[in-house]
Amino acid sequence: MTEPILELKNVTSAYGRIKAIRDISLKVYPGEVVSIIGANGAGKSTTLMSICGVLKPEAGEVWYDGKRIDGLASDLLPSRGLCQVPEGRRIFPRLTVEENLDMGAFFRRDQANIEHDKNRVFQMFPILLERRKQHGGTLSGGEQQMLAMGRALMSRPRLLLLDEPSLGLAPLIVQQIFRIIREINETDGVTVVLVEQNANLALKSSSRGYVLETGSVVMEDDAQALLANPDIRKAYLGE
Amino acid sequence: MKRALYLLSVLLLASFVVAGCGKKDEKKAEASKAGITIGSLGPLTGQYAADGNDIKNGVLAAIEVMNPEMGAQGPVNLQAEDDACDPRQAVAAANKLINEKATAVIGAYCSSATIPASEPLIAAKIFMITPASTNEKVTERGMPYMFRTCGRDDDQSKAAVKFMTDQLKSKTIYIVDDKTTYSQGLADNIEKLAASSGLKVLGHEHVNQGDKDYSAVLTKVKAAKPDVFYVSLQNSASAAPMLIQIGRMGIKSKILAQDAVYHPQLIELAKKDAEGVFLTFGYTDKTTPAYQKFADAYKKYGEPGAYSAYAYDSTIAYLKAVKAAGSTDPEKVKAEMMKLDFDGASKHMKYRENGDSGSNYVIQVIKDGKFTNYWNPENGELFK
Amino acid sequence: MDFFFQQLVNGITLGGVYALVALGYTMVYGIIQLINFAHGEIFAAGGYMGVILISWLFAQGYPPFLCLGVALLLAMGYCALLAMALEKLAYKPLRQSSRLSVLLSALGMSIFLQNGLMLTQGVYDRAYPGEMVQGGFEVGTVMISYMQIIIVAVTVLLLVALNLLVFKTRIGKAMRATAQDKTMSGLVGINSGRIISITFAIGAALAAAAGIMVGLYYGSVRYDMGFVPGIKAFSAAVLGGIGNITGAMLGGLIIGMIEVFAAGYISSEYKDVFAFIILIAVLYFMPTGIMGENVDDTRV
Amino acid sequence: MTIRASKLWFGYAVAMAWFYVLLWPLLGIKAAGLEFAASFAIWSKVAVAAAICLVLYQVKQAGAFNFLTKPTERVGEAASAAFRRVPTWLSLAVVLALAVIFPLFTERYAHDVAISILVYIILGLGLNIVVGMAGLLDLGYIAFFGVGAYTYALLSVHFGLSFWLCLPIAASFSALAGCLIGYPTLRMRGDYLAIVTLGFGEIVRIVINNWMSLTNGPNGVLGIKPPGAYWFNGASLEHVWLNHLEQLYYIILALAVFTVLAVYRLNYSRIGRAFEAVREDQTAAELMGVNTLRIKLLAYALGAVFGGLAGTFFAARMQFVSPESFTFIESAMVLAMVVLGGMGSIPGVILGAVALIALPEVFRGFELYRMFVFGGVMAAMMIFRPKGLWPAKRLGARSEERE
Repeated sequence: MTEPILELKNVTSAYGRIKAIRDISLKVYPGEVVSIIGANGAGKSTTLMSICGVLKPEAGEVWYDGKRIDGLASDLLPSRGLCQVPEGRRIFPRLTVEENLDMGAFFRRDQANIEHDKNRVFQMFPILLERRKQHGGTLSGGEQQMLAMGRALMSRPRLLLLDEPSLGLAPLIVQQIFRIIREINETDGVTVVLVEQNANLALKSSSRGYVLETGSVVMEDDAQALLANPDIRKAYLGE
Repeated sequence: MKRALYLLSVLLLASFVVAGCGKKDEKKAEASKAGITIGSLGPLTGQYAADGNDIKNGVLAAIEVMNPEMGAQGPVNLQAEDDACDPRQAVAAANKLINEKATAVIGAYCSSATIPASEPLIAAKIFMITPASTNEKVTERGMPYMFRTCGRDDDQSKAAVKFMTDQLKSKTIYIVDDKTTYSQGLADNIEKLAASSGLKVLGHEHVNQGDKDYSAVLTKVKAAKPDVFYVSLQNSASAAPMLIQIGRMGIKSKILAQDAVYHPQLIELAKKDAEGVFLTFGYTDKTTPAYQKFADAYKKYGEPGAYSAYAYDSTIAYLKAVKAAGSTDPEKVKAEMMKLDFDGASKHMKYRENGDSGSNYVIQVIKDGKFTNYWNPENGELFK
Repeated sequence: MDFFFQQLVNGITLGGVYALVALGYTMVYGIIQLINFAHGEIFAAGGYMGVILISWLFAQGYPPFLCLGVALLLAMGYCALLAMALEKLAYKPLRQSSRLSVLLSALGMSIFLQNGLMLTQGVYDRAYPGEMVQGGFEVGTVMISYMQIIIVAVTVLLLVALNLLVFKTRIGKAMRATAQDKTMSGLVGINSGRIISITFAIGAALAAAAGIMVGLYYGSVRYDMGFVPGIKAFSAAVLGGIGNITGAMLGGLIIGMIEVFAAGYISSEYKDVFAFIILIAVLYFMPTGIMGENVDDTRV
Repeated sequence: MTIRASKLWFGYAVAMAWFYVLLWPLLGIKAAGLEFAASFAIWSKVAVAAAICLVLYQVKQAGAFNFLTKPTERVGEAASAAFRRVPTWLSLAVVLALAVIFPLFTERYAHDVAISILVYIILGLGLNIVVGMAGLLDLGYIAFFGVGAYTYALLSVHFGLSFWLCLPIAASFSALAGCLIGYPTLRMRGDYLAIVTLGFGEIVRIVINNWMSLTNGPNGVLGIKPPGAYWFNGASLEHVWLNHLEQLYYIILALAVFTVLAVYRLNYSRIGRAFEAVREDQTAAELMGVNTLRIKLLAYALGAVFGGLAGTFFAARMQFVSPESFTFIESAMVLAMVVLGGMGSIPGVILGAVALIALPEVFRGFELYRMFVFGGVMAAMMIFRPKGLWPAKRLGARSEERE
């Protein structure tokens, strides 16, 4: 198999004295959709923040695209194609929709391609075109999620980290979001890491999955296998 | 670990303070054996720092002149303290000077610092000679060792009003002050005197210290069209922007100011807007040998400020008295101080019973970028 | 009525200066929630740079307006560098600490800079070369000096430029994004440290311009000249809704007007009391200032 | 290691170049022409000093000083262990005893500084109630000090009331002023509160400065009586004025001890916990049934009481008050003591007061450089000890800080 695009080697991160994740190791290969599932407080978001340099790991290494990136400032990563849509969307509330999208392409200088990508995002999420002059803060939750994903796509990512894209959204919108996740994975070849509490939905859209419990990886398998695993079904799929 | 560190740091700090005092005391103990310590008190920092430095430099110049003459009593040392024109710091500095065994203090500048600082100083039988605080109260509290080399506000206001009625023949006047013990005291005196001498007071406005924008007040003055606009501000730095804005507004009234704004920098800052401004100031004959001696000694500190010569004379007076008394014993020096009678740089030096040395205010005018004597209230004649 | 118009002219001039200084407070506050006490000292440094550069250029025999323009630009650049150094040295190490710690650090730097100016420039006022801008004209009996025109013109020019910068350019958008969410702006590739630095620089450049204007208008500068306008401008920034650019402009104008009209019609001794009472009254009824932060997006 | 070192020196080079660019225009551009000597002289001194610091730092990082630091560390640890074994009451007693005998072996000037420190300790502890405990930023605290001082000054001069009687009167006046100031600010949060309190502080000062008929304006009030006492001189009770520095020292020491005890008790009382609740999360406190409006008013009033007490003493000690003692910079100083010492911590505030009053006095030798050095040291202390010299044990962020 090819080299992994993202690899975590025994990463430990902490908030102050409290260790949020311990000794996490995982691999993501190009073109995959990988889910990380787990309960509240299992350390899923912490893992993503540790990858993106928002949180500096206390121990362990993060490798991306053949280079070590732990300890790098978070703002250096988007230009290398590593992009995150964090939990709670984090739209810039007092920037317009269009400005929010511009921010996604902040490090890019190729104006023509940016315009092209913006049009593509508008095609993907027509509602954003309608609301392009509106402030990000005035959008509904679903629209904000679309905007957050659109903003991430503006950086032409090669690896997209999605944190709880379904949180607090109506089922119909969740379906739409997941359809688009699959679309960007399949047509653009973007590798996706999906963090979800909605394990069922996440595993169905992905090829592989990791299960986190109290800050450690407890299981790792093909998505189908995980879906079939009785323990998982009991713990995360409500059976 | 941490607590111990803190404890250590506290002890260190405490010992720092104690040691700091102790060391100084030793040093001064030696110094008092070897000579005389004079303190100077004035604002070396803050808004009035310029004036405080003038005083300090005046004292320095005097010490330099007197040192060779002091013989076995010398040398004379200066301990310059900063009061920032703040009463609290003035009292602290006074106490420090008492500690340092100063026998006389030249200062302070602001009347509001001089008055509280004088309490501990006089109680410790230390001479306090103010070269700059013109408020009447300074010498009217029955303090035996309090002296004043400059004039008094009540005399100054008399000269100013006399000038307005007799020389300028004006009918109306507008007064502005910036509310310090000194500037407002003077302005109030003017207002009272003006009313009784037939001058009509069109308005009396107050501005705040440190203000630079006087446009609102000046608009009022312009509308009132007084014959004379009396400007009583604490120092030249406040007066310069006032004059500039007067010029810019096109106010045609004659302008009369007082001694606090006397400073070379007034002309330097206000430039042509300072031309033709009258001010009351203690008469100083700059042609006397005493003044020349002062000017030579002061040269290295720049142009003398309003109170440099008074500070210089205050120091000279004290040192002369010490020399005559043969010791720094307060009683003996006081007796000699009262006997002093000599020509100082600023004026003829002779102290009265209450510590005042008399006022000799004249009217000066700023002409061709210079302060020039203009009119003498004593005889009502113009200077030649 | 003339009296009124004359005061209006005075108020606009003073308000313009406050607005320029207030912008620095508001921009820095918007981006790192710090009341930058040292901002008044940057303003004073600008005034000094003005007097130093103009005296020098003037002595070389350049025409007055060229001197003024060059000095303005250079002083703005100087203060931008000064503010960036200040930020790196005294504020950046405290980014993770409590806001009061940074506030105190700012206070310390304010004392430090003020006394640094005193030590290098002396305690005396420094005069601007007086022949720079003279005279004025009268409309009816209302006197308008050329200096006032220059102040208002420069102020308006800078405000327009700032608005364009903040709302139309890439950097401006990044500044607003950083102010709104530092973590997220990092995740889209914005180097927030650099943006904060730029914000300080821009605020300082505006303050420097204000310092020169004030120096020219009142004829002189002094090392402690930053303190009072600093407090007034800070009040103006809060009045307008701190963090909000339009608010700071508005607040500056309002504080300038109140001061002049209170002095003109009521009492010049109590003019600051009126300014503060109106400030408190406005905040009592609109606890987040006139253009409170929820109202629109001009928060940097 | 070497990479870090080269980065360090690169930073040094940039910083020094930057410093020169900032320094040179101030000293080198003269109307007469450009010159470099003066600025270069200063610059080279700073550059050398910084280089030495950097080298020392590197050497220390490399562990070359371990032979020195290790033993001192061990000694320090041993000392702290020994210190921990000493019961708190004993160490407090020692500190108190030192404070009591302090005037016996020091001079007048030291008494004066010590009195100033004790006044500011009371002020700091008072402000600490507002800022440290209740988390309300107050930039106009010195106003209460002024109210207390003027209350006693006027009562003493016009009605001849005694110091001891005026202490509670001035304290209640200040408390009243605290409520007046507190009321309109209750709806505001964070920095809006800061500017409003600053405004109130300025209003109080300007009113004192301009209300001639009551306060004598900028001239100040003269002739305030020092504290009096009855002294048994063998035959009868005799009234004496306590105006010697030692006597004043003991009065203010007693007041300070009273303040420390009061604030300590307050800290662990129900009200203290309510303050804490308001500080940590106002909304949650409200939901838990804390009347936040009343608690905030109480914080202002209590803080003001101590300001008033300190003010009364200040007036009696100076025998003179004028508005210049109550400017904004004084408020900032008191706030600096609280933050520098460690918010919410009583020993911290005491330490802060000692540091901020003693430092300028220690630096008096620097003359003109005094405030320059002081400002720099203040910023440096914040940078190296952002939580304060002696941080409080339980203290979270102010509620506005988490957004």
